[in-house]
Amino acid sequence: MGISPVLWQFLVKWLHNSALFPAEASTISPYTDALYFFLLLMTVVGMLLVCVLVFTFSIRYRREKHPVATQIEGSTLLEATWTIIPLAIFLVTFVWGALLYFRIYDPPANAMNIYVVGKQWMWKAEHPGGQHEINALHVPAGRPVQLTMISQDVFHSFSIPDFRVKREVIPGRYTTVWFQATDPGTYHIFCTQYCGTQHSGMIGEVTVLTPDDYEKWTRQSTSGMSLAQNGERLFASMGCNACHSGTAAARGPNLAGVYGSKLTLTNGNQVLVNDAYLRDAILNPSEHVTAGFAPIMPTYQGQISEDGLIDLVEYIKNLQTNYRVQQTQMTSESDKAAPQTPTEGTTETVKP
Amino acid sequence: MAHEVSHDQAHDPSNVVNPEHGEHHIVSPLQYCFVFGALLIGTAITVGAAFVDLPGVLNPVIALAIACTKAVIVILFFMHVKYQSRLVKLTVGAGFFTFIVLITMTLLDYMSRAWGMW
Amino acid sequence: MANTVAHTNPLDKVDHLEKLMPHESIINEEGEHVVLPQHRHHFETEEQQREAGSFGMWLFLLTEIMFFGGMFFAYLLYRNWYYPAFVVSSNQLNVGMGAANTAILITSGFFMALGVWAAEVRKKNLLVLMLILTTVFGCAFLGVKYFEYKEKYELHHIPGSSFSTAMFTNPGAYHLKEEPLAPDMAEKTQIFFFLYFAMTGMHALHMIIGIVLLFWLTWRAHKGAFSSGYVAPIENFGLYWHFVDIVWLFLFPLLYLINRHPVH
Amino acid sequence: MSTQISNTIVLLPDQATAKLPKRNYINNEHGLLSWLLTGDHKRIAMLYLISITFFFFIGGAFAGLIRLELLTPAPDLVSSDTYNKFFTMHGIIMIFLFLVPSVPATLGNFFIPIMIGAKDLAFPKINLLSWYLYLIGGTLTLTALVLGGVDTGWTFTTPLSTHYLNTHVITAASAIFIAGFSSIFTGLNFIVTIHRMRAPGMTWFRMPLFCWSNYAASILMVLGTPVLAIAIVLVALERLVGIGVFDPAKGGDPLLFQHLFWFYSHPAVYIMILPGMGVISEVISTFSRKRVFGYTAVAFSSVAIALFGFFVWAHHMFIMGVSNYSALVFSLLTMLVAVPSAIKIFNWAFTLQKGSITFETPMLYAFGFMGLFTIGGLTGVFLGSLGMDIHLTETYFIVAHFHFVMVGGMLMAFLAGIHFWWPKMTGRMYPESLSKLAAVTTFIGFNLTFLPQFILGYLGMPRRYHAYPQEYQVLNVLSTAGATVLGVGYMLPLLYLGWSLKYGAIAGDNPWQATGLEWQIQSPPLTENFVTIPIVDYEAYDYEWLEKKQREEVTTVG
Ligand code: HEA
Ligand code: HEA
Ligand code: HEC
Ligand code: CUA
Ligand SMILES: [Cu+2]
Repeated sequence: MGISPVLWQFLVKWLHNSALFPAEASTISPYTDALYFFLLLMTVVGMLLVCVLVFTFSIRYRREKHPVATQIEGSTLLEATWTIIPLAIFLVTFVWGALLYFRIYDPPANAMNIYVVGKQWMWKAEHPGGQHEINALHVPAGRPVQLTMISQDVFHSFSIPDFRVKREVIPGRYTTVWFQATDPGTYHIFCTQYCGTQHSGMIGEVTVLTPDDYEKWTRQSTSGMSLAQNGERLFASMGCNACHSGTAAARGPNLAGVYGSKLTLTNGNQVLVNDAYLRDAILNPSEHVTAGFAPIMPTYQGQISEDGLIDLVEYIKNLQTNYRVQQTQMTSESDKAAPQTPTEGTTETVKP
Repeated sequence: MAHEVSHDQAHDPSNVVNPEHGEHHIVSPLQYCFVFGALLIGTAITVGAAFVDLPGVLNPVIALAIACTKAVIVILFFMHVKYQSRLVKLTVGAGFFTFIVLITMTLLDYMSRAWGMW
Repeated sequence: MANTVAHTNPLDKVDHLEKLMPHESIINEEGEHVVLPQHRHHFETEEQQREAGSFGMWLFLLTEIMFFGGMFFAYLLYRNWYYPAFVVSSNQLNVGMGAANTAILITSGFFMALGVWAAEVRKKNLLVLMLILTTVFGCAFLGVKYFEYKEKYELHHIPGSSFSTAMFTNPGAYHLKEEPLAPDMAEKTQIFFFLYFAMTGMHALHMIIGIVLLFWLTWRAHKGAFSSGYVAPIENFGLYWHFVDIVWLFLFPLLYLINRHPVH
Repeated sequence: MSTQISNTIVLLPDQATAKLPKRNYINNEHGLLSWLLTGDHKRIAMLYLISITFFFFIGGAFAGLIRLELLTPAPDLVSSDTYNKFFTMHGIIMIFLFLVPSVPATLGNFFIPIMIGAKDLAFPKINLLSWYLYLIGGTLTLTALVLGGVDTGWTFTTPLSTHYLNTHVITAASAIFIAGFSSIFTGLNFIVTIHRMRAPGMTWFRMPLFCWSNYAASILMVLGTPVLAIAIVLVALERLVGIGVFDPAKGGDPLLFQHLFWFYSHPAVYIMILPGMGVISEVISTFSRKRVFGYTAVAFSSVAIALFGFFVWAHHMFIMGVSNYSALVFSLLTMLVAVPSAIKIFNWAFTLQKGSITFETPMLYAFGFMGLFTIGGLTGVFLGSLGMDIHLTETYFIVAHFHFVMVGGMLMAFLAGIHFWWPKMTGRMYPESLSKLAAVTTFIGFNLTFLPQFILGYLGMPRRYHAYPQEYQVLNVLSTAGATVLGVGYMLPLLYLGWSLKYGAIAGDNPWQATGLEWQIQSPPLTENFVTIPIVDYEAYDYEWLEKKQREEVTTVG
């Protein structure tokens, strides 16, 4: 960082306490702030330079002192100087910024995943364990957390200023962001992309808990069904298991262990199966037909909400063997607890 | 400042009333006929080529190549650019250049989205 | 550049500004003193005015390139994303009509070019004839387009609430030799037709504007406005008309001929 | 002239005997119709000046309302919908109806033909048409406003604008479409005029830099604006028919709209600054009596900005879902486009060196421009830097950035230009001390308004927020207070310039003793500008030539 840690601490704390600076509450923050201070320095120096030039010339060469101007054509050397030096500074900025960008957007492999669905005008967080939160997010301190986010309607943007992270939440596409919170406490969540009337009401709080507290919170607030379990019910009720039964005679491919594997498509392309791919395979199956299968899978566009899709994705992700599928088949045949499909525009409403 | 523009000054090399001007050239009707013929033939070839199964992406490439050729012919002869000043040629070039910028830079985004996570 | 400016006395000019403004004296190649009514006061020479006009027209065409360019890009993008849908919907377009229209438009452009020539060599009647032929072929193009649009209307291929993908999900029922599309892909045919209508519609709009202008030009040509060597309006309109042709030269292969291979 | 050195260069005729020229473009013809149907570029410029001033104050009123609402953290003044309409109307009006036409359509229209020694723009009727298009666009905007407003934000982000709003999007869209064509025609006219209508001897490198920068801006207008037009048409069609070109649920790509929109709107920010930079070149040179340092570099940097300006648009979409690869490319190119601006700033600074500087109002505004644009531009570099942009984008930091470049930059330049050329346009001087007061007021008010917003942005306050957390209030109050000062600062010129129309001192032909061709003719100019077309035998900013000329005049008269 170039600055001594003590000095850094002092600077940041002091700025923070005078309410001119956000808290540094994630592992990313110091990196972002370092670049920020560098850029501030650049601005101040550039500003001073321009001011000093303007003021000294204005004073020295004002009309009273210097009644007759000396005409000067220009100076290639000088001009080259102030072309190259700013260029060099800007290029440094570019490289530094790019490195920071990938630090912010490249999640570590061991990050725990939480799903976030944005819709006009609320944030829904869904933990794999089935904990649902609205306009709130509980995370443990000291552990990398990855958010897989999608919007149900328009562009939103998920921002936690104190963590210095932000990412657009896009309709029709999963985006991810990650952070590792350092200090327990509560911090703002903002929707920063203008998204209609209640845009400024689309705010929430992220609560960083100590690992122990987090453990406690997870246990207390579970709804009893994990996302995968919800997905399992959906898988049965939507009739997926009619084709994806995992048996040799099935019309659809076996989905066990498909997550993270490489599939070969009929057009010869190879694709990596990730969240985005699973989602797309359900909504637009004919756009990437797995080799060896006919494009018979119907589209589920408009029939499943984004939450439902997340459940399905989470379910398929966790399918390591066909055991669960076969189980589902039996429940669906016995037609016991036919789970209801979460559909759009259900009961949740926003409180203004 | 009150000077009169005289014949000579109008031809002074530093007179910039019309530095980029091109001679007014009249294209002969015969040449138009050739161009016309070429365009019709081009059309026939595109239609024909479309019904032939060519390997790879050759079909659209050929179609576009013919369309471009036809467009260039129209621009050069029907629109007289061949006989126009450098300025007009440059202007036409600038238009297509900007169009290419729009397309390539945007496609850069769409294509590289598939290249992987980062 | 044989034309020379012969200014009247500057002081004179200040006093009789209005009187002098519309006309300027010009000495033509034969040394005669002619007054060209079209010469605007703020141009030094007729030549300057002509070149300014044609340069201005070219700049306007630049904006047209970029205007259509946006749509061409949208087309390029979605064609790559939804290739199967684009193929089948493109196959529903009538290549015969499209090709005929291409020929018609080229012919129209050819007559326009001849018209410019006729104006340049000051053949008034020929010019009028050429302009009329240009108009006729332009109208013929629009006529053919009308029938194409009508067919699309009848097949429910006009994007919007009445759009139907039945033909693409179940081509057999419509005696088509296409492979059936999966329903999700079939939905995307609507994007093709949207772009088809947006692009050809925008093109047709330019044709209509052009034809209106043609009427006006023909009338003026008939009155003899372009028989004395003043051809700028004809030339500049010619540029516009050829540009509209060029747009079609790209629209035709891109929209009609995406994939016409005989179905195996 | 007395030998005693004064601290001003103002050279006014003897007020006791001075009279405005008997004939000039203002009194050449009479009656409203003679203005509404005029082909005279100077009259059209004045028409534009009146209309953009009108729209500036409407836009400013919305700014006032925005700031008033943000005085308190609670959403108390108006409802959310109304607030959203406020900033949308503020943005649309300020950008499309004020800043884009500001310098080019008024000062450019008035002075480009004169500066290059032409009698008019190449296409006077198209020039008039472009004013009418502007007016139609403006009227449609007001219509949208009266019918209930729009709340898309000036960026019209899809799918919000196409599928989720019931406000008058199509009306506003057509307004922008039409106003766009007005700016296309202005640009087209400038390019043709500069290429084709230069007086004998007026070579490219003898042109004032004002012409160069307007020329560069015109290229952007001609090539960029049509892409905005088509993007807007697609939004309107999508709203009408609902096909899904921009709707992901139907297979469209919402980002496609943004690509098309920013393909125009990034170059548009240079449309908004380049003409202002031209003004600054003129002003700095005149008031330091010195040719612009490195004329060629300044001229070419305008062209370079215009050229590179087409390659960086996706920096508005860094986190909006463009691929990381293209984010990298666009970030790099953004850094490159910033360099020519730096060149200009330093060249202006060095123009002062060894000059003979006086501090009339235009010069004060020009100094304001240099300082504020440097801050605004350098904070643009923050945003162009990928990792930094993640934290800063969509916050008040951006709001501060673009107000620094647009208000601190272009608006200051516009005011500099208006004051600088006011004597030429009207034949009368503005009151000097009052105008200096206004310049200082705007400078102070401006900084008070927008400096706190940088801090707010880094703290994380999102833009387009109707209500905000308590802890941001102090800075917001400062900002609102500043806006009040700023409002006063902008009202002042309106008043005293209006006053000066009747009571201002008679200016004479060349009160600043400037070298441009426009200063060598009477003020206000004749309808046809020049009695005879001048033959140019000196370079721009050649003060020695001017001195010689004036000496000769004195001897011939005396
Ligand atoms: C007049 C208008 C104008 C101008 C000139 C600029 C100029 C620049 N802008 Fe700005 N910008 C806007 C208007 C403008 N901008 C607007 C309106 C938005 C928001 C749109 C919206 O979302 O609503 C925006 C948003 C915006 C963004 C998007 C942010 C986001 O949405 O996340 C970015 C990102 O790169 C950016 C960058 C730049 C850069 C690099 C420049 C450069 O051109 C600046 C170059 C100038 C300098 C660099 C200063 C001079 C330099 C010196 C004096 C050298 C100093 C010395 C040393 C370095 C030693 N701008
Ligand atoms: C040329 C461009 C321009 C100009 C000149 C201005 C001028 C000003 N702007 Fe503007 N602004 C934009 C372009 C511009 N803005 C754009 C593009 C946006 C983004 C919109 C979007 O998000 O879509 C924006 C957004 C924007 C916001 C953010 C809103 C939000 O995100 O929620 C704010 C907030 O402070 C603001 C403030 C101001 C202020 C205080 C001024 C001051 O400089 C104005 C000072 C002038 C006056 C105050 C006028 C004087 C008039 C009177 C005194 C009349 C009195 C009448 C009444 C007050 C009723 N602007
Ligand atoms: C009519 C039979 C059918 C039904 C019902 C069906 N699928 Fe499929 N599915 C297929 C076939 C066949 C494929 C392989 C071809 C393809 O990719 O389109 C497939 C592929 C997939 C894939 C891509 C992975 C791979 O290995 O190719 C996923 C994920 C998937 N289905 C999930 C689901 C889900 C979730 C449901 C229920 C909501 C569902 N399917 C319902 C037939 C079906
Ligand atoms: Cu969601 Cu703003
Ligand atoms: Cu930009």
